[in-house]
Amino acid sequence: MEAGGEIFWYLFDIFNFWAAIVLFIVLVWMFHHSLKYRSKDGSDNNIDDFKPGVFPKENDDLKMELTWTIVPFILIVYLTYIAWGPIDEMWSADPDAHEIYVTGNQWYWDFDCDPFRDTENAPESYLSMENRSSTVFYNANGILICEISTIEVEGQIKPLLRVKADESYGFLLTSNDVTHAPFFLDWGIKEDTQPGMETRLYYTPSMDEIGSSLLMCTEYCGKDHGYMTAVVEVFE
Amino acid sequence: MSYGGHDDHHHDHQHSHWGPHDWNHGHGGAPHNSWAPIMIAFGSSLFLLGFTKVFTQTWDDEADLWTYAIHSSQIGLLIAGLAIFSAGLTVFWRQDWSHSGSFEPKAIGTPFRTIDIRKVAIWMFLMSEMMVFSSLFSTYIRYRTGFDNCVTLFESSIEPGSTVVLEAGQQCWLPASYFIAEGGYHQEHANAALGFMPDTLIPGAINTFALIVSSYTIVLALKTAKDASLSDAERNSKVGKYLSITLFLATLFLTFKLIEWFVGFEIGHEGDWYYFHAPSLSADHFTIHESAYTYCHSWDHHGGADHHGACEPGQDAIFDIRMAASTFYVTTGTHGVHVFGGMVALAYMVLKAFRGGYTPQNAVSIEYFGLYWHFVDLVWVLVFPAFYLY
Amino acid sequence: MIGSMKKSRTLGILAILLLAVAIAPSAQSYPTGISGAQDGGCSCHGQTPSSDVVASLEGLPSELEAGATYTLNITFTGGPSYDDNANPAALGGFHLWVSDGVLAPVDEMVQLNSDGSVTHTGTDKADTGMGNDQRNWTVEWTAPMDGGAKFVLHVNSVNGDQTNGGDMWGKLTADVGPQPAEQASGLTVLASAILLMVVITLSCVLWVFYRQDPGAFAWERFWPWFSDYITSTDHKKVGTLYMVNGLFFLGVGGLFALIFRVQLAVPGNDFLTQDEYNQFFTMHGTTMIFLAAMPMIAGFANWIVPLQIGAQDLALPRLNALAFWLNPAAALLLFSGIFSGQGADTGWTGYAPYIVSHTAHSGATLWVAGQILIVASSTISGINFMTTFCTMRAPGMGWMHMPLFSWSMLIATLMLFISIPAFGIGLIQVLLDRTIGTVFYEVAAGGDPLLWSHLFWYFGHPEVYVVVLPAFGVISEVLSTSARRTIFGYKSMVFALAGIGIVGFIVYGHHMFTSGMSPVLRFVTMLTTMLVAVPTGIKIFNWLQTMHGGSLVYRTHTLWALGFLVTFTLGGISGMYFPAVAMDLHLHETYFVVAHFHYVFVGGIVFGLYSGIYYWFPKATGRMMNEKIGILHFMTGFISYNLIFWPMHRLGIQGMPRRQHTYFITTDEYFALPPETADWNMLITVAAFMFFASNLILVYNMISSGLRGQKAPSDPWGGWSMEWLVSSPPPTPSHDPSNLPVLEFAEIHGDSEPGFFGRMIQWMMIPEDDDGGEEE
Amino acid sequence: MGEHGHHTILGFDRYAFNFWVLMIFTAIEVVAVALTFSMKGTVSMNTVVFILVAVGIVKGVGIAAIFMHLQGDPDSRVLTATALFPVFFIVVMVLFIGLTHPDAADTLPAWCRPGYYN
Repeated sequence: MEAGGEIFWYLFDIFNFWAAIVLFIVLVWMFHHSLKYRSKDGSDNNIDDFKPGVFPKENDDLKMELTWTIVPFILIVYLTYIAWGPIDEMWSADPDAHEIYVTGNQWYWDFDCDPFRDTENAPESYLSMENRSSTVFYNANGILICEISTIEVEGQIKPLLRVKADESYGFLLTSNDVTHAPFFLDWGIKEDTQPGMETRLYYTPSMDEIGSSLLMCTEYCGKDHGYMTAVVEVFE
Repeated sequence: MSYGGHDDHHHDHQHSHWGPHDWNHGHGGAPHNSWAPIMIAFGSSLFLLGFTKVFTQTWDDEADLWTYAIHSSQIGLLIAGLAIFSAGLTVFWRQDWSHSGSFEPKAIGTPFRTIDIRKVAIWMFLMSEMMVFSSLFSTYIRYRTGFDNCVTLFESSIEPGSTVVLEAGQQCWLPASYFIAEGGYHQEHANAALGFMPDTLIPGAINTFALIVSSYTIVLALKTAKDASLSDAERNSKVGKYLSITLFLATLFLTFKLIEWFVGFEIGHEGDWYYFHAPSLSADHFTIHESAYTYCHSWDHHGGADHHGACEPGQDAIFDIRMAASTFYVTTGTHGVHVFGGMVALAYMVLKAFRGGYTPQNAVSIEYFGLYWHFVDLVWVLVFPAFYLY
Repeated sequence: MIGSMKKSRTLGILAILLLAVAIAPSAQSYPTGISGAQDGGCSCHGQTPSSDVVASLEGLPSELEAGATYTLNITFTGGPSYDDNANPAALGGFHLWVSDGVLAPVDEMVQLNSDGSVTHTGTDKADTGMGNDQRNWTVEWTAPMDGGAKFVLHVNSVNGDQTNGGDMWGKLTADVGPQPAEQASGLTVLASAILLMVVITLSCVLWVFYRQDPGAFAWERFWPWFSDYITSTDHKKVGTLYMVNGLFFLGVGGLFALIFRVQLAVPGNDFLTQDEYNQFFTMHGTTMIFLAAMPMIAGFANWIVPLQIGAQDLALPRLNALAFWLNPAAALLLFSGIFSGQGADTGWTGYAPYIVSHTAHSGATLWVAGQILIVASSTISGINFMTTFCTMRAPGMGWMHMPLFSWSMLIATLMLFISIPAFGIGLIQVLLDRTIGTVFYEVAAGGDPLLWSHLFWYFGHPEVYVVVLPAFGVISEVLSTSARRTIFGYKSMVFALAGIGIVGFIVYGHHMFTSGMSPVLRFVTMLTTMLVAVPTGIKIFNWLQTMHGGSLVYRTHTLWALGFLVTFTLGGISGMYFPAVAMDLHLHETYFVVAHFHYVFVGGIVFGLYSGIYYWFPKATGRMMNEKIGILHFMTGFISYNLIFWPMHRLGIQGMPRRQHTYFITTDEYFALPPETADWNMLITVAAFMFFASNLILVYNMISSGLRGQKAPSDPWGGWSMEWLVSSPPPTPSHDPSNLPVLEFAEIHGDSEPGFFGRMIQWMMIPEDDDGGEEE
Repeated sequence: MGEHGHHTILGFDRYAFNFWVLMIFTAIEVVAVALTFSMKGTVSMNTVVFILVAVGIVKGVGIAAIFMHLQGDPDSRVLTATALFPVFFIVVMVLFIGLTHPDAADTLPAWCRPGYYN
């Protein structure tokens, strides 16, 4: 499995392409000019007649300067447009998403599969279900949607969050103490959990993303920040 | 070695067109050395170290709370820091003492051509001060717009049948104006002796006028110092007097501020009844630690027009008003610190004025202090309505 | 005869100083930091320990066996607790600390705390353990391999009413085995650390003084020479102090980096504890930005700006000295936490609410206090430089004739002193939160954690430009002089600087895309951030085009400038990945970010400043630097630098987060980061040592060239700006105030009408009475 | 520069004139607030805020223009420009810090989304 989601790699490839072109231009330009226009014998050829205390003669070309103002600007507009496109996908709420509560604590993650944890008026179909709990959740058709258990990573017991591929999930994030940020490594998304407020992340893991990946804390939160991990498993 | 001062008598027979003493002392020589910078720097460092040691909170694990305490035994560091800082400042001003205005450096080039360099510098300083107070006001606006007003919150939570549904300790914004500008109506035993404004507003109102008057006296001091038609003795005494009044008004300002924060006042005692009566903000429980403020929506008016009785049943709630208090105290406190800084500078200027230090040639020094002082007044023009009245 | 006596006395003094250096660090650090956590006790059960509650700790041996495990019984008697099966809450709890060895719980009544102490279960609200309802507990303790240990035991006796009222607690301390010498208090540690710093610095200073003229060395001449430096208000001497301060802390920051690179070299490493690691990366960032980069830039500005714009000194020399001295004073506060083992562990960004939480080290308070002094220093020097630029340019030097280094310093100073008050106010709020208990960032009182991020980044992003723009200026000067060509597009360079200066203020939200900030602001800053690339691009292309038609002379400073072009272009390009939100969500807070900003900070700023050091060293010291050693420095530095930071891009894309104590790679047993992560990290660590070593070459070169280098002429490189007018080293005052230089022009322009801005400025200015020679 | 004292406004000394204007406007300020509670219900809070802002501007301009010599001196114009220089940065700060509030990303309004323009 490779880190980063589909959108990330789509944009990354486009940006890499243009970055390579810009870098290529700069390097060729630099090496060409610095070698071609070098002082062949190492002596000082005062081409523009520099004299201390004398403002030297001008060296500019409006057309060239405008070129490398306007052309990069067009490239920037294009890249901004490209980068703007996926915003709908990244930053939209899906009303049908299965909600999972994620709570950051110093220094462990707390998941809760029960989307009606904080509400009294859950739909009847859910209330009547026998297996309703905070660690496992079946949808109305009895299909397993979310399960929480534990897994051992390097001698430490970590939470394991299991979610189903091709199901839409909404993560409701908050924190009990300081700022944390769950980083879903393979999906390439993260959002801070802030104490006293709720932030949200929406994601639909695809069939390609079946397998395990790490979830790490990516907002510095104190002593055991580096050990605040969990494992996310996408199943079929 | 001689601290500061750097031999004042030199100046009497040095004739360079270069600058006040801060600057360069003519003959193309090196600028003056000074012990002031290193003393001021390490003095402030020690002061801050002392401050953090005196005011140290400890975390109470089981109660999940900070415990606040003042460790007064640690105050030595703080005082030592202040002492070194003050000594540095003294050295600094000692070097300026003999500045007669004869070497005032002027700007060259666009855009400040022929303006005194010191004047440009003070305006640059005021630019950064503008950003300081903008930051404080941004904080204020962010929190003010982000919080519910306690009164509105209370009113919106009264259900039919007059039962209040509010959790104890709910966070909301009880503005300082609730205690100050509307104090006559909201506070128990509060009073409005003048008839049109509550007694609690009196210190703030006096302060506003005090600052405006002091702004006026400082320009009068400048005007007088520039007046070449006066005799030296007359001018010295008048400038000194105007500066002293300014200093007095600044002191008045801080005194009333402390009265309003911590002391309160009761005047015209007659049995249990006071003609002027204003409890301090801390006595009214408007403090940065007030996480459980007992708010009363309406008082039971059995005790007469100016005398509230008990809170009417079902009309009280417990609110966490710490944020409003923190914002209020820190913003007005920062302004107060600026006033205090001005007072220290004024003390030096008063001393210098009575010793005949200000002449039409160097009267601009008063103008440059005045620019700062007016700025402090200007900030109060914004702070007063935002924190005291609204 | 007299000479040798002087020499032996000198050696004697040096020996005493060395002895002092050896003795000073023997003061030990205070384990619980600045405010002793254990001294507070269980104050929730009453403020002071009660003598009614008697704790006992059984099972400690009289003779300690190294490494053996002992079973300890903890009991207590007295106090309000009573036996009642119906109300088991009416018993008590305990907390046991030990200075050495390992404590372990035996049953579920006892739990291990993160600091290695043990306590009863049931303290955590989420924990339903019943350990709080006991009167005796059992724990195991494994003795250390050498030395003894000190136990501190607190027991609570509770009356079972579920509140803290009426409860009591007792305290017991016990020593086993050989005890270390009495531990020093935080203040003693601070004092000895200061002493150590003073002693080391003084011996270096003494050595420098001695080397200047070994034959004529006399103690009586030392103090006047020394006090002249520390009280100096001359811009050149203050500039030297700034540079020494900056280079010293560059080394300190580098040492921090080396130490935690060792920690990160292999996965799962425990070379450093989490606490140490967190303090070290925090202090690395703080030191590098505030105590190394900014003082070095201020050092350059101090040295060069007055010389370059043809002024005799800065506008306010005494305030200039004050701005400098606030730096070491702030360093004292920033580092004093480290000395007591409780240094700031907040990251250089010091995000709220962690910085106001009790889990942050107590040293964070002093860190905040130190930063406040840094803010004061920057404000003062900002005012000073702004005034200097606006009022003291030499006659004839209009705005559009200022050398580009001065222009870049002007824009940088402007950005700094406009933005830094926001940071200062944020710091004051945090300081008051941590000391007197205001609630700006206290979430329980409705505090908004993002307010700090806003105030910080309102300053923090312009700050990035503040440090990088001067490097731009250096590169402009160096490339132009080395290529023997006027800088290409001088005007567009200036407009690009100003553009960066203005746009730089409205982009800071890109640091907070994932923070829960207002979505509209995220969108707005995404657009504006992209925009910054345009002026930066203009600058890079102008630099490249400057070489066209020139005659590039290869010197060490030219090489660093060309190296800068490569690395800064890379750093600039990788910066373009962040405003694209979809990419930022993956890359934020990973090593990709670390790679990006080190490409900008090191590849941009430090390379620029190195170039500047080689370029202006002859001017400052009057001696040329050794070119051969310089080229060696460039080659080793450039290669090892790229070896460090280029792989970090890869690590970031693989998702290795920054600021983490360690990392794990995937094995057969468990799933984690890809295995190649470990190889890259090892490479980075090795390269980091090489890079550090390469900087020692620079230091050696500076010292040896400063002492023995060739004498430098006044204009060794053939530059045009006014610093090359004066002798090397420059006289004092730098330009004769009674005969200021007048800028001349190689091309005489006709009396062209001033443009719109020119007319506007003319309208604003005081009308000119005297000669009409003023440009613009 | 410097002939500050010689200007007059409406025949009064400019400093004295400004001083009395400031005193009167401050009195208006205090009275406006006093009215809100002594005539509860008749004066709305919005009116009061409007009065406070208007009075604040008048007072601020008075202090800056006359006491701080931003009007009438030869250097007034250039110093006014200096004083107004930070306005852009202050506006940015108040807009970005003072008037935004944290929220979840999915509340991004439609006009910020590419779909809105299709």
